[in-house]
Amino acid sequence: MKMQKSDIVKLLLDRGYSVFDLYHNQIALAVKKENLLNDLIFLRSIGFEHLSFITAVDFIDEGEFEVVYHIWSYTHKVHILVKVRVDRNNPVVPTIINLWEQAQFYEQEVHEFFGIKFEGNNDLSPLFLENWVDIPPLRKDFDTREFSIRLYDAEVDGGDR
Amino acid sequence: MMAVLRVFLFGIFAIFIGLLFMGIGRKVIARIQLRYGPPFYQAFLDVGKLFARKSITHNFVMDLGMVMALGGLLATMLFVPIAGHVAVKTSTNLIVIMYLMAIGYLGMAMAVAASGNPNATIGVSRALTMMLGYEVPFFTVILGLIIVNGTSSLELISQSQAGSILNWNMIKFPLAFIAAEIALQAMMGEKPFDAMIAPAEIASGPMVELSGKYLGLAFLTHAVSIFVETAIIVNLFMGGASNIFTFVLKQFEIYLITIFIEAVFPRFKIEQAVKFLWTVPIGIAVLQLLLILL
Amino acid sequence: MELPPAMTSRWDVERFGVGPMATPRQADVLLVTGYVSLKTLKRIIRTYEQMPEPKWVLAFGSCTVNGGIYWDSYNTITNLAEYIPVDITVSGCMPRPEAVIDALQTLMKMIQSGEAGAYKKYKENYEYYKANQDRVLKKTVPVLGQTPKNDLEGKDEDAKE
Amino acid sequence: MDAPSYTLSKIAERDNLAVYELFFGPNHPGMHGNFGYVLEMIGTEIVKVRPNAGHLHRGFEKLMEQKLWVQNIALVPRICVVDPDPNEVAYCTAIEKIMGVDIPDRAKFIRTITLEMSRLTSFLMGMGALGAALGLYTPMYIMMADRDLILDLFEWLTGARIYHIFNIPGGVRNDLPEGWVERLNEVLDHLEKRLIEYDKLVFENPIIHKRLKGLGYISKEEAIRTGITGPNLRASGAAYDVRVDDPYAAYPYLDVKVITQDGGDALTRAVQVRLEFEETIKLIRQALKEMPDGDVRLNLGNLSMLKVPKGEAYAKVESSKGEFGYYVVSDGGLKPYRVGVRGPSLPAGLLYAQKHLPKMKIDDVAAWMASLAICPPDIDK
Repeated sequence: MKMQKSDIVKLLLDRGYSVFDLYHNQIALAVKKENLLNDLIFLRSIGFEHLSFITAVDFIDEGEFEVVYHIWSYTHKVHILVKVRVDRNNPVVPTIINLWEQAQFYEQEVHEFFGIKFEGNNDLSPLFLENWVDIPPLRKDFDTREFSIRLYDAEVDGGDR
Repeated sequence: MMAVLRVFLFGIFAIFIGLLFMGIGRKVIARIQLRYGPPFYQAFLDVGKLFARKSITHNFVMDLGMVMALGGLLATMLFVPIAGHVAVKTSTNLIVIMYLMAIGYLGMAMAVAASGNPNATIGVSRALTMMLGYEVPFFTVILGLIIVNGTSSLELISQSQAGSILNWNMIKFPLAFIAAEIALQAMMGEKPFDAMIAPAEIASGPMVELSGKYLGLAFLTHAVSIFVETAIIVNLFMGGASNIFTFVLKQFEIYLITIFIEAVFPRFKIEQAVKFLWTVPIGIAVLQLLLILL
Repeated sequence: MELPPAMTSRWDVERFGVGPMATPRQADVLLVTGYVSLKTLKRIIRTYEQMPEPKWVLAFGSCTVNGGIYWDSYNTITNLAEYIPVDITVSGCMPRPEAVIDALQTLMKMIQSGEAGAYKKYKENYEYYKANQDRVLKKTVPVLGQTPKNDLEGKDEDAKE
Repeated sequence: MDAPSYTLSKIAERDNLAVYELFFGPNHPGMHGNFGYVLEMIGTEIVKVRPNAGHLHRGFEKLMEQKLWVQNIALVPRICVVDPDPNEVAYCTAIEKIMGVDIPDRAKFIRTITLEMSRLTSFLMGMGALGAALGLYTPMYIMMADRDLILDLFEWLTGARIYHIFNIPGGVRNDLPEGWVERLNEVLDHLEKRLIEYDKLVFENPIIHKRLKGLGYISKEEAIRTGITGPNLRASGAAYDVRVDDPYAAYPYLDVKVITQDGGDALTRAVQVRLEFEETIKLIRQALKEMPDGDVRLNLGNLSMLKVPKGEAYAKVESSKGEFGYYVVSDGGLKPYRVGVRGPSLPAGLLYAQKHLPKMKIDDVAAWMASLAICPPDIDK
């Protein structure tokens, strides 16, 4: 049973979500982290079965991280960005590995690059970096250029070796 | 003194022909793959280079095993008649030849076990399993030929086919020849029976820890094994030859067939290979055996 | 990535007697194809040390000379020659297959004329190379001086390697 | 993750069999790209797998925050070298979505043609790699040479063989050169003729069938649930294709035929690629026929001073390996605020490695990897 995007927006508004209409088939949805799991279960039950990926954005000026879950419905052909805002000083989000298995690796990735903890996920070991002792690299206050210059003697104009 | 020189010359000759075949084989495969390919003498350059390099040994057993592998095959070669010449004029008994051939693999197994690399261990266990696979059909084929000729001497079998081409066992017993061809493919470790090397699976298996001279020795072993195995087939099925040149030409024909099959087949898994060898070639060989006996 | 075309039917480096080998033990030339991340550097050093002498290194692409397009990345080194001795470099990103073949032939000429002997340098200046390797691989203090606020949990190194 | 419960490991525990570790990659000849699995093995059977990713991590997402909008186009194709154009198109489409512009029709068609050509190169490489993983090198050599014919066309069109940097916000860099379309048609004819040979060499080869049949089975429901996309999903029987579901570029104007099969195993996936290869050739032909005249780019002013309004967008593209997505956040400045990349290989390369590889023998690892078309750079980013 295919629903139009407008129907989905209406359904979500009725349930009291804050919905942002983005493009012809994209919706953004801001949820609270306490309700995240329930909301995702609800979305999945109405046909949003494909988790594209999980990513995060560092809004350093607002002192918050935003974790974004990209969810697509093969039946309705609608893409939803489910967003959770968490405090930058204590970034904890409930895990969703019980909903989608592949979330395990996305959560590991987000944890590694942003330092966001996923409550309930026991294996948040680093996936990509080895022996990393600085702050997580994708945070806005991490300066990769300065890092490269200090550690690898990178030269700004390519150097003349 | 003459005998020693003779043995020595036979060894050099086998290595030379084997390496030449390998070089030409690489060129042929390259042409099948629509490319230019290396020069035909590339195998000689490779071996020369490998012997000039520093090599890493793990222990004494590894040295011994590599020498044993080459030695075993060279010893086999001494009993195989080449265009009527035999290096050691005692016996050209087929059974002896087949048993001596196994020594080569055992030497390889020793060397590899000493290196301790898991890839190499898997590779050599596969090689020994494969040996189990191809020896059964090959012995069945040989059994048929022994019954027909009433002798197990390779020299006499090859002499019995003298005269016209119609006397060749290849024409008289085509099924046996097909079965032997399949077994030969496995004996040489060419595709589809190259599970022991399999770069994509176990990083070239037994050779994984071999460097420099050891790899060179492995190359030479392979060269001699090509020579010996094609020589056995030529003697069994193509009536040997009256002069060395014809003999090598016939060997080359056999080798070409192997190369063509090698170029267009992927490899079996080891269990699939053994299953195949124990059904198809054995079936053909037993059928031939029945035809001979009835 | 331009290596497969160079090896296969169109360019066919095998006609010059160059072919890929399965393991470092059998190889003469180590081709470092492109950028080197920290994790890879560790393996490259190990591979290089496994190769029997004489051995040569062909560094492939601008990224191995000065970092190329990844010069300011936090995870890629900028100059490979600081960590292992490089005999010959090919510029470009990606270098064309012709460039690879030319480099291999130049390397062959250099070997014949005795110019290519960087592996001797590695022995002589082992302390220099080792110090550089350790500096980037075994760092214990944050390079930028900032310590991560929330400690990354479960940060277990794969010590078995 | 817990060790998959497998009887062999219990037997091993009981009998004190030695469990040893084998490093499959990064410098293993059976590995595609710089990636690795640490396999815990008993004999030749795998008991447990630890993916060892990150050898190709370059920090793209961070680097993109440092560069201008247009500079990043040079960076994005490097995320997946085998199939570079989907990156460019997805990134540009995301920018265009935020800016709310619609590019000229001719530009859409040219984008489509480059995308499909890129798909052809990737498929050729994938089919060749599958053969090579099983020890069949001949088709790989021939396919790589055929792939070069397409790369030559790319060089003619864009100036580069691999990293084309051809799609820009607002369209494409330049129009098709004279004589290019004729040459493309010749190449397509040639490829169609070669398909017969590929069939004989690879897809009708009894040993290939024997090796791949039943290997790495994924059911339809499982594939959808775990985020498998692209040919792998369609080989499991789900008729989903981004080109149809969420059309971009010129796909709304073309008849994209979604091919599905029901096998779900490695053999089906291999055949799927071959069927889609044929379909791709047809699609390019159709696009060439229906291509309108007109401009190939919008005038967006000086691109190096391009400012994208505040906003965010997710754009996805059907690459040869599945859904390639770019999530772009702009704060209205000269540089992206954040770019998130969704690579198609992650579920297959990491999750299914842990699901499929235990119980498998070492023989099948390379073939399994090639059949799922795992592209390590887009896992690592």
